[in-house]
Amino acid sequence: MNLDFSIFNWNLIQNFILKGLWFSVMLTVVATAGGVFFGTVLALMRLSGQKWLDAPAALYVNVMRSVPLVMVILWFFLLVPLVIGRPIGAEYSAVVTFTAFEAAYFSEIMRAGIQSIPRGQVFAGQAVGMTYGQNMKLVILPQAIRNMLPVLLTQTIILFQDTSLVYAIGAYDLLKGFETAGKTFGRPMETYLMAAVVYFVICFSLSAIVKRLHKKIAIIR
Amino acid sequence: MAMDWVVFCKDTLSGDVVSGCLGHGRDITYLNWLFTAWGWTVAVSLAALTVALVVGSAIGMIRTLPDKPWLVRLGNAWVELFRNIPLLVQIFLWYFVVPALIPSMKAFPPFILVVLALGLFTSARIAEQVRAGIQALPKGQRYAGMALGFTTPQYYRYVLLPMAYRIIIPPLTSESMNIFKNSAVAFAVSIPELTQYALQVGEETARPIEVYIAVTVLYAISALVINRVFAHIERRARVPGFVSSGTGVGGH
Amino acid sequence: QAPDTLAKIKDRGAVNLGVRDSSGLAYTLGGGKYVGFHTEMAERIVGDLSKDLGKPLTINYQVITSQNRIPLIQNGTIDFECGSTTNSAARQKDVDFAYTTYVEEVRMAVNKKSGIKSIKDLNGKTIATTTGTTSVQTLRKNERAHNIDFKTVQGKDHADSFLLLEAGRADAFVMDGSILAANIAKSKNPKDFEIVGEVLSTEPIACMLPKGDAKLKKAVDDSIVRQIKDGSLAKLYDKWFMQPIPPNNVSLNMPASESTKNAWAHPNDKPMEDYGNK
Amino acid sequence: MIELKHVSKWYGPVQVLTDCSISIQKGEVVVVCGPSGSGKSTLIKTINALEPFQKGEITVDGVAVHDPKTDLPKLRSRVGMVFQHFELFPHLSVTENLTIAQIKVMGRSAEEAKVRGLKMLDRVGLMVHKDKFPGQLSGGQQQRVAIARALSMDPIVMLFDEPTSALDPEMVGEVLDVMVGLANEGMTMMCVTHEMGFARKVSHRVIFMDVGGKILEDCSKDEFFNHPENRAPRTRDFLNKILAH
Amino acid sequence: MIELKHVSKWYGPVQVLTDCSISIQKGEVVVVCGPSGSGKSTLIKTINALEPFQKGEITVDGVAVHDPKTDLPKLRSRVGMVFQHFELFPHLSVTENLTIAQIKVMGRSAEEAKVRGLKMLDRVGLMVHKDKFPGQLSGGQQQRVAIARALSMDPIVMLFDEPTSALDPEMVGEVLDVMVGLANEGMTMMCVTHEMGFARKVSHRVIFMDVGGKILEDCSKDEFFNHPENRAPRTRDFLNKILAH
Ligand SMILES: Nc1ncnc2c1ncn2[C@@H]1O[C@H](COP(=O)(O)OP(=O)(O)OP(=O)(O)O)[C@@H](O)[C@H]1O
Ligand SMILES: Nc1ncnc2c1ncn2[C@@H]1O[C@H](COP(=O)(O)OP(=O)(O)OP(=O)(O)O)[C@@H](O)[C@H]1O
Ligand SMILES: [Mg+2]
Ligand SMILES: [Mg+2]
Repeated sequence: MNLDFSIFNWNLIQNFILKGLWFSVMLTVVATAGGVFFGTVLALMRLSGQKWLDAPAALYVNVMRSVPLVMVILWFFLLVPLVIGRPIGAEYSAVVTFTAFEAAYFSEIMRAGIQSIPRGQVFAGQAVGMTYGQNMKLVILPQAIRNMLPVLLTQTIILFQDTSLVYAIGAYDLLKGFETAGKTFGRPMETYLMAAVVYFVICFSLSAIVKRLHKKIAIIR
Repeated sequence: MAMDWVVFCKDTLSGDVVSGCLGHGRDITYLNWLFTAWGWTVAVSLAALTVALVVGSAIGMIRTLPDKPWLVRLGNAWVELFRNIPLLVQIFLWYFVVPALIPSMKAFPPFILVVLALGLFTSARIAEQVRAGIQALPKGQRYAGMALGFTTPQYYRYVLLPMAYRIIIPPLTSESMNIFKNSAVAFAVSIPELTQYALQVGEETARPIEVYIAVTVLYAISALVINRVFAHIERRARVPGFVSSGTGVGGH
Repeated sequence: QAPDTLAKIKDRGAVNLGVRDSSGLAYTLGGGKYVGFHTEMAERIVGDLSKDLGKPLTINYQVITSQNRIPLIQNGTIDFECGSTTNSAARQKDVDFAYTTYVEEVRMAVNKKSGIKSIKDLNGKTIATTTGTTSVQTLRKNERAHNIDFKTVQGKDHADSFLLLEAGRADAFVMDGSILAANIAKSKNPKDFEIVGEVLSTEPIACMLPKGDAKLKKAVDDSIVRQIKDGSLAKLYDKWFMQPIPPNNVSLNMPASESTKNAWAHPNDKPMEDYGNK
Repeated sequence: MIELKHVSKWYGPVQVLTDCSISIQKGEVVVVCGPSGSGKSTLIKTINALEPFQKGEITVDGVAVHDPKTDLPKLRSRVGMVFQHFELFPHLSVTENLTIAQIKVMGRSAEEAKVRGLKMLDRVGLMVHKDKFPGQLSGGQQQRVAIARALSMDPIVMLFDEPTSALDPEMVGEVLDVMVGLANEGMTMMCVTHEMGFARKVSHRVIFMDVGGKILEDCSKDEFFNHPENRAPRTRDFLNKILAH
Repeated sequence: MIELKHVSKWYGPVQVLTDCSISIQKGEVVVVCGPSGSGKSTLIKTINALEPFQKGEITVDGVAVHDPKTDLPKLRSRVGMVFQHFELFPHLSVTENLTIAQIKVMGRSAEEAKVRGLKMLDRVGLMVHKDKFPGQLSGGQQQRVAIARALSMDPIVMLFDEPTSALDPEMVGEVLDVMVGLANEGMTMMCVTHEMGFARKVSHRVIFMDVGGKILEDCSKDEFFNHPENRAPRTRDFLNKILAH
């Protein structure tokens, strides 16, 4: 087997790869931001102690977490235009899907982060006279965020990997960029290998950064 | 939008509705086909789960060995390699690239390659959990095993692993459910499982919503069954008087 | 009520055109460039629409796949689609088709060395085809009709299915002739492969339109008739099937079939069922 | 100052406090002891409403804890509490630990809060550590900061829940010293502890609780230590065990 | 029986044992004390090679611990060890905890192991709990099972690492009683503990360690407790602290 990487010139990178990379990064960033926002809402609903808030949030989260992402992508692609009543491209559909999907995962991370704070800390905050809101803001959340930030970021790296699944609806992401290039120039093996290397370098570096960040912000106990 | 569930009773060749909804012999209905597809999903998932558990446990274990820095490094490298490349890319690598590099693997059926891809991908996550499980045990447990004269394999076998596995049942449960979900990408390399069914039959019958619902429900049922099985194992393995605190969420 | 796609197009000054990225009739060169016989024909249709509406139109190329094209037409994501969609009676329940502009003959591509010449040679073999296409059904029907037994593997797109053949994972790739020719032409060693065997099915390929939008259908059909009449469609065919084409500048070398010529001579939107398919 | 009347509490079906009545006067130092799980922590937490209770009444400085209309955060801010595991806020420096509640709860200015906080820090002898984080201090030091944190809120009463039992033996002394100092200054205190030396030295009264949250003894220090013959057998047994070695 | 010669150990750049030399005769009971982090646990763990050390020599019953050729599991099986946090195997019943190492390590038959294990369990007074799991026992009971587990391996010496410091005060006595019994029967023992009552009652010698793993004192019990004037100031200071309250 002779591999030929000569097709990887700047032209190909520019025409095929960068466009996909840009979309994957954009999708990751937007879905993370949106996922954190809606995830927080879901987590607060679940921790509210009110059944009518908790139950629907729990249902949403559990359904999202028990269906393969590919199927969720297909579902949204099919349903979103029907719901909003106007055309939506594969790229937009992917953004909506990933935001909705990640919200479910992020909400679980946040819930666990908040619950990881020892009960004694809650008591201590109350004992010095803090109200529920003050206790959350000054004692619980600052610690919870430090605890969950690494997990959130790790989830974001997984999200970046998962963007490769948008090929199911024909959106043009990083993997699709490599694939299209490979098929157009008849070099599929080389491009798949290259894709693996690029993903690895990106994800490995990101997780190394997360590890360092974790060390830095970890609370000394 | 009106639902038309009769579509599953149709013969896959003639499109005629078959009474009883199930075909015979080579005349199959979309319902027959649905079950076959589910069978593939289950087969891929269970086989990959086996690979993942075996390899993941081994890798996770060697990462906790004292005084074996090279084995630990090997384990760490394994985990980093398999978890930093998207599953889909790994599947393509196994399917197209690996057999090209190792000609003898050309003879492997796609099923085996997908199982390897999904299994090894998941093995990295399971290795991480096994390592975490062992390290979550009080350090004194290892010392206590050693102090009684157990050799390293003995104290892993009799002291550390029994508790470590009990502790990680919850994350193992969700990882096993993840395998079922992740098996969906196997359709990309022509395994005729549920997602491929959804795409093909949704197209053939022009009733994608009904088809998607059926497929989604089967995925949910699979996940639920796995969940119950693990819950049962957890109950059976529960140690009287022992309370453990749960760990970790995230990942899919 | 019936959709009025033309009004929508006029409003937004742009056409959401469904295109394919790896079929023989429509494919991408990367960097947002979509080309191919049907893609270029669609661009000319848009040009005619622009004249009809008296307004310059831009084109938003929307890549679609076999699996999602019908829902996307139905829900209005794309205005119409010119790729490699077969006009079939089943689909006509959900969408409309313009006049047939190309007649596809489903055949199979094999490795020259394999010795496979006909469907009958496929007993016990593995056959590749693409998920979400009519060829999957065609294959099933032929398997039954000839009473043979083979394994099918389904690639997620045509390029993938061809890769299965190329990598030796399949012995034959059953698909539309144009797609086969295009994939062979693009491959590393085009000389290794050939298209063989009887025509397994004849399928009229046409642009796909929203159901019940008579105004749009008329406008598109008119444009097609115009292109047939003034010979530009035949020229376009020559450009994409007989001349070297990008990206590799090899020629598909596939003269128009009798059935295609026939379709041009008598513009119609008959489904594949009328072409003598079972 | 503190008045408990017939307080009972259940966790689900399990009763953890049974009809507890206690009255503590201003300036009194009361030690609570008893076997593990007897409800000592629960008892002390009900007093500043960290744990709800189902039956009975508690009043602290005239404020009814059981009354739903009571402003609980305000009440709690006037009751100092020290926990077994210190529960300093690990993400805040020592000074911030001392001032945050003064500022956010009592509404003191940052300036004022700092003056008061550092005064208390000085009092427990840890002025040099004012800019450190809790995780950088030893257990004994953390507990002394926790006491200073409670004191800087000008509490009318201090509650201690086994303040020395998570400490290395070496560090027990330094924390007890601070508590003895407080007692001698006339602070009203309720301490769950098994440090019988401390009880002997400064307490006025000793309460002994048994499993199920029953108060078996509530008597003067002298009665408790010097007249075992008047004690219930369970109490004698417990005392023997913890004083034996 | 146990001989340490100039043992030093580092964790990375940090020295945790500094030139420690100790000699313990058969039948001797030696108590080790010292402030937290002074290396007491580390010292005791080097003796049965649970922790490696970089310099010096240790021999136990004539076997060289530092020799790479020594069969360490075998050596360890002959040295009984009791930990601060008991370290029973939570997934095994009390009886299984007592027998598993006898069977798997010493090669005894299940029958024989059970007889021996239950004898030891009886000795620590817990026969009725033989079928329970560790999680169902109190801390004091768990620690007594842990002692029985070590004893059923017929150890030639017993090492204790703060066996009572994780216990509720009520339960300290029951564990110390067992240890006193062992000492009185002539078992060779090395105990890290701060229970000075125990040290006074049964120990022959007391070793005092200071931060950095330095042995500051190694003298007879009498010397240690009754002649403070001969002790280093650091030792006197420590003793004052832990005996004060
Ligand atoms: N959140 C809870 N839910 C259920 N039961 C609880 C809870 N908290 C405490 N208990 C039970 O209430 C009883 C009293 O607990 P508490 O902590 O007050 O005892 P304690 O006397 O402080 O013991 P210790 O000396 O161990 O601190 C115990 O049996 C305990 O198991
Ligand atoms: N695995 C380790 N890595 C690095 N340093 C360690 C490790 N284990 C112990 N140490 C350090 O070695 C020193 C001695 O620890 P050791 O546990 O022997 O002390 P100790 O006297 O038993 O203290 P304590 O009374 O708290 O149990 C301490 O400074 C400790 O921080
Ligand atoms: Mg308590
Ligand atoms: Mg220690």
